[in-house]
Amino acid sequence: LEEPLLFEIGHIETTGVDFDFAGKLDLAGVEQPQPPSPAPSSRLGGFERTEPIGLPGLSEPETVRHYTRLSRQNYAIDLGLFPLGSCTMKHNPRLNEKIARMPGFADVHPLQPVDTVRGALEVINELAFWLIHLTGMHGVAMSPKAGAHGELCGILCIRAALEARGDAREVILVPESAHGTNPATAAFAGYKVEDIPATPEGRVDLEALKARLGPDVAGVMITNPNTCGLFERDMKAISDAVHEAGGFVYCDGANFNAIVGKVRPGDLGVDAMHINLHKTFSTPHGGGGPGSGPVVLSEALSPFGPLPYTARTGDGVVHLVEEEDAESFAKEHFGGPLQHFGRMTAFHGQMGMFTRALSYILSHGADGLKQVAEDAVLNANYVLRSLDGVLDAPFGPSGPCMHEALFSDKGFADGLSTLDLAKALIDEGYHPMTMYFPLVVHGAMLVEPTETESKAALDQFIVALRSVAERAKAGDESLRTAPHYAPRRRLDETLAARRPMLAWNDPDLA
Amino acid sequence: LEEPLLFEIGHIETTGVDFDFAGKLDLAGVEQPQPPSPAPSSRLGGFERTEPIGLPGLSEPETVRHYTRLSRQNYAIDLGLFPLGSCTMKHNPRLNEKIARMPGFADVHPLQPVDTVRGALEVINELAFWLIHLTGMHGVAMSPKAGAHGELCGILCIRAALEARGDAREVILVPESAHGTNPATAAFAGYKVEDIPATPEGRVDLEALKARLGPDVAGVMITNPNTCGLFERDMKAISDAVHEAGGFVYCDGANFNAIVGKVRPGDLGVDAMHINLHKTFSTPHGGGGPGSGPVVLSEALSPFGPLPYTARTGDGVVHLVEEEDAESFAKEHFGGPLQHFGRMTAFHGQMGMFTRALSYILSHGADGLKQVAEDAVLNANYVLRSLDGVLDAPFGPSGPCMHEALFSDKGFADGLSTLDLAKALIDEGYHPMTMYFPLVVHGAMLVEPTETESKAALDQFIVALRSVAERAKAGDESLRTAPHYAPRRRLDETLAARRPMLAWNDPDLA
Amino acid sequence: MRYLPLTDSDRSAMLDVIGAPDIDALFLDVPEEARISGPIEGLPMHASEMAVEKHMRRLSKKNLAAADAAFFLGAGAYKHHIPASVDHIIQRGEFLTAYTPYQPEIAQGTLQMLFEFQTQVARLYGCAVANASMYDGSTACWEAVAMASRIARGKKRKVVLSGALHPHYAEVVRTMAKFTDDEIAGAPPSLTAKPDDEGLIARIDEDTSCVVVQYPDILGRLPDIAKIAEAAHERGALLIAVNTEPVALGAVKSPGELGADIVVGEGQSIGVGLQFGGPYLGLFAVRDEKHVRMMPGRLCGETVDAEGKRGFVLTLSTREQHIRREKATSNICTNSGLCALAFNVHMTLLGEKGLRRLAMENHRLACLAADRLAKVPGVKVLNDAFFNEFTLLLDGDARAIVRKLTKQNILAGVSLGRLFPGNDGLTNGLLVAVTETTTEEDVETLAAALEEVLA
Amino acid sequence: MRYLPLTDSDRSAMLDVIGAPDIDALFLDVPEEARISGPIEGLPMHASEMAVEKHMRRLSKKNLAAADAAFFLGAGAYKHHIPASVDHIIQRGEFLTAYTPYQPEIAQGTLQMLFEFQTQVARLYGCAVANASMYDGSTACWEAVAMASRIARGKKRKVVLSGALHPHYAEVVRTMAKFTDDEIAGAPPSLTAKPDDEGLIARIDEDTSCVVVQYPDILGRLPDIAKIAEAAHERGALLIAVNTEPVALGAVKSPGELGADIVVGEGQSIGVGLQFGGPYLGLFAVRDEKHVRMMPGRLCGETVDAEGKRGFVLTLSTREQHIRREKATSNICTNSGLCALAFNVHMTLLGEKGLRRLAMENHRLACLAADRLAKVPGVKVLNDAFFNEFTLLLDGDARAIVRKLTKQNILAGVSLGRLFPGNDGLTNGLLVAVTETTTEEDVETLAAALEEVLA
Repeated sequence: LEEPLLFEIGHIETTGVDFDFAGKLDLAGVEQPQPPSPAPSSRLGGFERTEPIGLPGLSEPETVRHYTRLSRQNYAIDLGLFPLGSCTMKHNPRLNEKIARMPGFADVHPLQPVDTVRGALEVINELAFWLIHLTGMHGVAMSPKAGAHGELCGILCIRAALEARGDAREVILVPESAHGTNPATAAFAGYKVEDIPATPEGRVDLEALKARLGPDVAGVMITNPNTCGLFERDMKAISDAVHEAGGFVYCDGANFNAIVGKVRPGDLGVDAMHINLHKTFSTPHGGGGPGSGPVVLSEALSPFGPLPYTARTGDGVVHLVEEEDAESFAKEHFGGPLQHFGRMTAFHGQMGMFTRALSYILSHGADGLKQVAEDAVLNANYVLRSLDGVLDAPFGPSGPCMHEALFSDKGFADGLSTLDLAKALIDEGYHPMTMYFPLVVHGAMLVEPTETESKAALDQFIVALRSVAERAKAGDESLRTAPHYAPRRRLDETLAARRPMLAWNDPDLA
Repeated sequence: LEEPLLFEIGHIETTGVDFDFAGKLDLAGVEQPQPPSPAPSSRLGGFERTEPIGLPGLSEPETVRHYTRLSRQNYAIDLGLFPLGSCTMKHNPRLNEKIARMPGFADVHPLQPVDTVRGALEVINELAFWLIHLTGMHGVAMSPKAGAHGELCGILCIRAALEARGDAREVILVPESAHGTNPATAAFAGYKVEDIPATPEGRVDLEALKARLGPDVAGVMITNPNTCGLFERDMKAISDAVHEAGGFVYCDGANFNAIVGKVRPGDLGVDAMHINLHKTFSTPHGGGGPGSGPVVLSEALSPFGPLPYTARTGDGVVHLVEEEDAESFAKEHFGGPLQHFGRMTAFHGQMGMFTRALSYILSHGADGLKQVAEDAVLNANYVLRSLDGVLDAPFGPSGPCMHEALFSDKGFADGLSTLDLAKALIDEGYHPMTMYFPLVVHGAMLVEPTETESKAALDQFIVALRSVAERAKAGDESLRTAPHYAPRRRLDETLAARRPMLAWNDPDLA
Repeated sequence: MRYLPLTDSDRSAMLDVIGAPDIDALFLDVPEEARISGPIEGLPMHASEMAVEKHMRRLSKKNLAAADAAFFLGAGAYKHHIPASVDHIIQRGEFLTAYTPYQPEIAQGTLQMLFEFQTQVARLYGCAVANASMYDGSTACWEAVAMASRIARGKKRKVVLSGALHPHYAEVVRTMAKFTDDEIAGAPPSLTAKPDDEGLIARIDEDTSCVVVQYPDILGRLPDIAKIAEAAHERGALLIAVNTEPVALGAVKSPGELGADIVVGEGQSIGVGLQFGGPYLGLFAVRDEKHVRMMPGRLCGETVDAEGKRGFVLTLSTREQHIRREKATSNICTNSGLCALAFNVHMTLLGEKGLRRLAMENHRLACLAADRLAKVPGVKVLNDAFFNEFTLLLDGDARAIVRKLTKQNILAGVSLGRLFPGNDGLTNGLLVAVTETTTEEDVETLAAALEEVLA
Repeated sequence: MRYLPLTDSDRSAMLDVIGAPDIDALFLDVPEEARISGPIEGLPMHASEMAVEKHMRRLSKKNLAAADAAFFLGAGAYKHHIPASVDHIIQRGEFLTAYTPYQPEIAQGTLQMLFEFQTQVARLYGCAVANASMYDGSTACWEAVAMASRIARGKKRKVVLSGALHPHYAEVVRTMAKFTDDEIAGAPPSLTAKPDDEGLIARIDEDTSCVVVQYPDILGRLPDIAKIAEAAHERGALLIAVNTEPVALGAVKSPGELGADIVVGEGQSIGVGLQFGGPYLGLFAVRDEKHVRMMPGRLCGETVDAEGKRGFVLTLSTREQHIRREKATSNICTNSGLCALAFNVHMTLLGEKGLRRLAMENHRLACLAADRLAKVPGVKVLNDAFFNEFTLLLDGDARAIVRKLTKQNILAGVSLGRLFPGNDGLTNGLLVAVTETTTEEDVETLAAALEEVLA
């Protein structure tokens, strides 16, 4: 069933809200409320709107139906396994949704006097405490709004630290298998980006890295576990080499899900790492956000983190430190000037995600969080090995994978591609895996089942994947036109980019 | 996509809940909670369970997915127009869901001391006030749990009132066009049931009724607006005649939606009428309940209503009157013995529905409620007239209908039935209308669009209905096997009744 | 009005199609003298969401929510923790806003859920078949009595009620029996450490259609169902077992297993919540399949569709009143579909393992509480055995003491005085329920307060 | 663990398939000295829903919720009533638990929603094209400055900020500019009845890539966007208009209509709620289509599928960093999808009619409040014109007064001292916001308390 656009069914004269009393309804059976006080004349300074805006409305019944019907054209974790590698589509606990909506969290203004938001500050500080604890780091910047924002924050910390010691370095090294966000971030922070190659077994080439290090290198950005699904065995050696050369180590924490509770990045010499709360800590993806990207920092970088931040002093009180008191607070409590690099956003970060992530951590606890990593890795290896002989796993010989299994398109019949297989998977009732990433593998397919899938769900998925893989190898031409049973057939993305239609225009007016 | 049964995917060893601390989690960063106090030895008196129960569990991710997927096999108002006549499938406001979940309503025990539930009692009393006000009656029994329970309550009031005057009458008269619940209710209350015929124009035959009245007739049960979708013009005359003969008038209030704010049953001489809160007052149907069926009562019947009830005294306090104080309360405040007929249920009725219904009444208010009836009737007449010449409307010549439009299968090609048309409507994306009811019309189709449908939604529905009606008249054989595009094809109801399988049995054990 | 989609121009256009000059022309059949013109008198005009929400919040805040008190009430309604995902699922529009599944092709979601629910209830109760739910425990209890009457075909008219049956349930049975001429035999409970099973058995005779016994009973004790069943069956009577706390059945044997013929009860503990008494969830099951066609309420059954695929339908509806009219097996039309879903989801989350652990946690905490409270001077624990609810005998009128403790935000339990008004021998009894939501601090709070008030 | 479906027997069976002796064998690549064995130290073991909920509720209750106070805070975050259906819809699993719509065939729900959202934002802002949202208003503001730099191709490096731009927004721009070598010209606002448009214009020169002006500004005043736009355009600079209260645009002309080139802002007022500052919703639009390919963030566009049916896709993603790597137009990957949905739904419920009435109700109440507060001795209203927020000048340090009123559950507003620390000239200023949620009683409460504290 097709659902028209709001603009095709709404009316300028329709509204799904009522405005009648200023929040008063006095009953005792029979009393009529007072009519509202008369409006004084407008004080809009002559800027009153005169022209129509063009915003159609719907009544509540129509609204609920419109969006309910729209929603049913989406795939979601609640409907089935979502094997998108590097995206960690795990279950979103419903308890966390309930908690985020408690009035003391949802209905508090960011600029309320701190005495009226002590609980909110405690949430931030408690989450900060556990993030530091789980990563073995020294400090954390909580305000970054998403993973990429966190990356930027980490790189800016590095830059600020280097500047503070008068060391103007210009280059950030990024391995081939890095997330695409990494080079973009480094460039945004004003750095030149240079690639470091991968070894044939899918890890950073330590020797090549060492060879490139020097006084112009501000740091490296590394993803660990990397995008080939492998743990960087040489991480400590890499860190040591970078530190020795006077640089810093940034670790992309998008894949922290694989190692939480098993190894602490701080123990491997990492200086900064962002944590995607919507991945490891399961805040809902929501069709593309909001995210939240706190950045844990080493002792060397901690003084340079952005404002505002929270800190618990010896008396147990959690403080909110902003521009005004950053200097004096640092002097009093940390015994030195705090060299923050500034502010990355208005207000204090993604409170709505903090409450959910903290609930997630407390729910899983010391045993559960470790189990998260173990089950995530177990599930990925189970998928990897169950497809032995069906799909090519280029790094299969390198040993067990971490939380994602990487396959290539080797052996597909001529003219059939990873894209075709992915779209055929839709017809089997699944969201496709990540495609063509990492770039180091031809026609890459990156499958991340996550720990919240049951063995039965994996078995069913493996059957489906095996079936489409065999069809791809056998040259089944129907794959080329898949999906056949989705709400839409393949969409013309070229047309969309060539002649962008980015807003609805009334065809009657065209 | 098929969804297996819980029993096919769950495990006895799996659970989606954790039990670890008795509600305590003390953090301040690092404190471990105390292990729970040791269990004393069981005091179950030797009745300990020893055998397995056979209840498989699912983890939370599996549970959410199982039910999300199941839900998508349902049709619902949130997905589209639901034209079930006599069922009043209108929009359920989401505000009311929010209100019903406020802790002061959702988390209160029915036997708390009354001083701790004053607000709950006020809700019941306020709703009672408005129900009485809207119907022009004298009292109301709030505790009946659903419409049929309310009918029973009303008839028991009549019986109690007759018994109180020592008048043992044995017969309840029920017109042909009554809801099926009416005769069942009268029989349950120990009455003999006799039918009263309808006139050719679809109303109660007043003369036939008058002719049957006599000292053995306890009362009549009448549905107004009736199930032919027509208002009983002679209602007042009927009431007068019944009263004159010493009987009482029960009115089935299922169709109150058509007349709320337009006419008060009390003004037409009704003695008792149940109100389906899930119909006129829009509490959600929930796939078959819960309902709520308060019964408004005339002055003559009010003293006989069941316990418990609420009453506001002159000092503004709302009292809860139960077995214990019913006698004394009646004496003190109503100046006479209260002759309640007993208790129909534990506790005080459907509180969760009361909060929603009261919110509905206050939201609509004096203008909105009247508009409800007007728009409901307008929508029904629009459907009726838009199908002129397409579907036969047997009572179309009787004038405008009320909130539902009645059609017959006249003109359908041989061998095609109302059932076939209804199932074909499923393929058009709609829930079928009520079929084969009322019995007075051949192959009856009763369409109730309700007031919460837009004109655009009606127009779309009319196109679909017109199309299937024309196919039924043209003899399109494909109707016979409809639906073709639903989650299931026609289901074998005969098989289900002949060999009932009413619980899952493990086929491996069979 | 935010809930009414028609605009004024829609309305005129539609009146034109209908050929009516105005809306009132459609109400011509309503006698003019009775027709109301203009807005309804006395009722305020329509109100914004914000206004209604504020008004209702004000009323809500006039109640003491269970979570804000040290809470010990039971007596047929229990406070349990309900997982957040239960409410998430029952708010799915496809469940919340669906109708009774009369069109099975587009109602498999509700139907499969009901089939799962029936199976869960049947297993929990140790029965062959359960129905798709009833209004609540008390009406289910009455329906069971009526069913036993039907089975006895009017030849036996006596119903023997245990004195320790929930008094509201007994009252419902008595009320309804007034109109069906069944004879009800019952008496208030005696304050003994064990239920008086022998006394109950002694009241069963050849004219008895059924015996109704609660398990655990209203004082928290555990009657010997097997023994009573045997005695009833010897005299040709059916045994109806009533359970008001399904969590108990995670710890003790099921009534069906012990020989009860019809098992009914309240399902509110699993998934539904307190809600000031409603909506609740009536559970109804029969041990033997042979009684299925005598059962009240809806039944969902498995079948196949035209292509042979498994599917579910409402079945045996020839028993129902909308078809059978005056010959129906019950007066019930609407059931408690959404509450059945909540039960189904919560029970699925629990599973056997979770239910057993939940039950043992309830029992463990109840034992600790009983031991602690027994130490308070002036307090005696009546029960020999119990699950999560027991009776205290206080040195004083329990009802007055409960009221007093309310002022300290302690909801101490249900006094027998409130449950059995007019029975002077019971006024010192206080029924105390303890669940997994009760903390040891709550128990300490209650103990300390009792100590003070009884000193 | 309730969130982990594998059972121990599943785990062994899976290890068998993998051919690993135990789980740790899968973590072989993690150096043994760094590998943690056993549960994580210091963290409590897993906790029940009930335990976590209680803990979080305790923390929640340590905050004063806006609904429990007489509430007057604004300054970039506004308390508005959000219809209950908005939250219902965003909790639909199909929206809540979906990923970024990279597979458009099974993501039309999110994509069509984004297309509707983009259209709504563009129209509200008087622009041709809006993107699919950004993190919040402050980061959107910085992205606009960066976009202006890109358009100027590094030839113009000066950014002129209005002194009455939200100080946090200005701070974000300054922070980021440090790393891109843009020069930022700005100054604290002066406490005048009208904004100093002339002073701002005077600071625009030929090296200026863009001018950033807030409308209404941080003191609630309305700058003359048209005049500033003209001046900027004359010097080859772009005008960036920032709006932090979208409801205002139901009452006043849109920045696009008045000539702003890029319009950005905070969308939190519509559908999102206060949430202690996040997640919020960055809105971003350009007046002229020619700038589309320079825009940051995601864009959803209309296209057709293989059968010619209309559909929607993410488009122009060659601008995005996951494709362009170091040449991307922004660092943004995740946006605020779910908040955009909330905005989209709330705006749909409002419609033009509702938005205008909402705006006029805000303005009406704000006018009444300003008049009432002006009557308090020691209080002066700064603004000539305003929408729903205005600045009071108090006889005293506003910050201390705000703290004092907190104790009476009055959240009196945002002091300029907190917003602009270190600016002694501003310490008496108090920013007061009034919305449809403000009652006349709230205003009376504030007026009375101010009267007392200033006496």
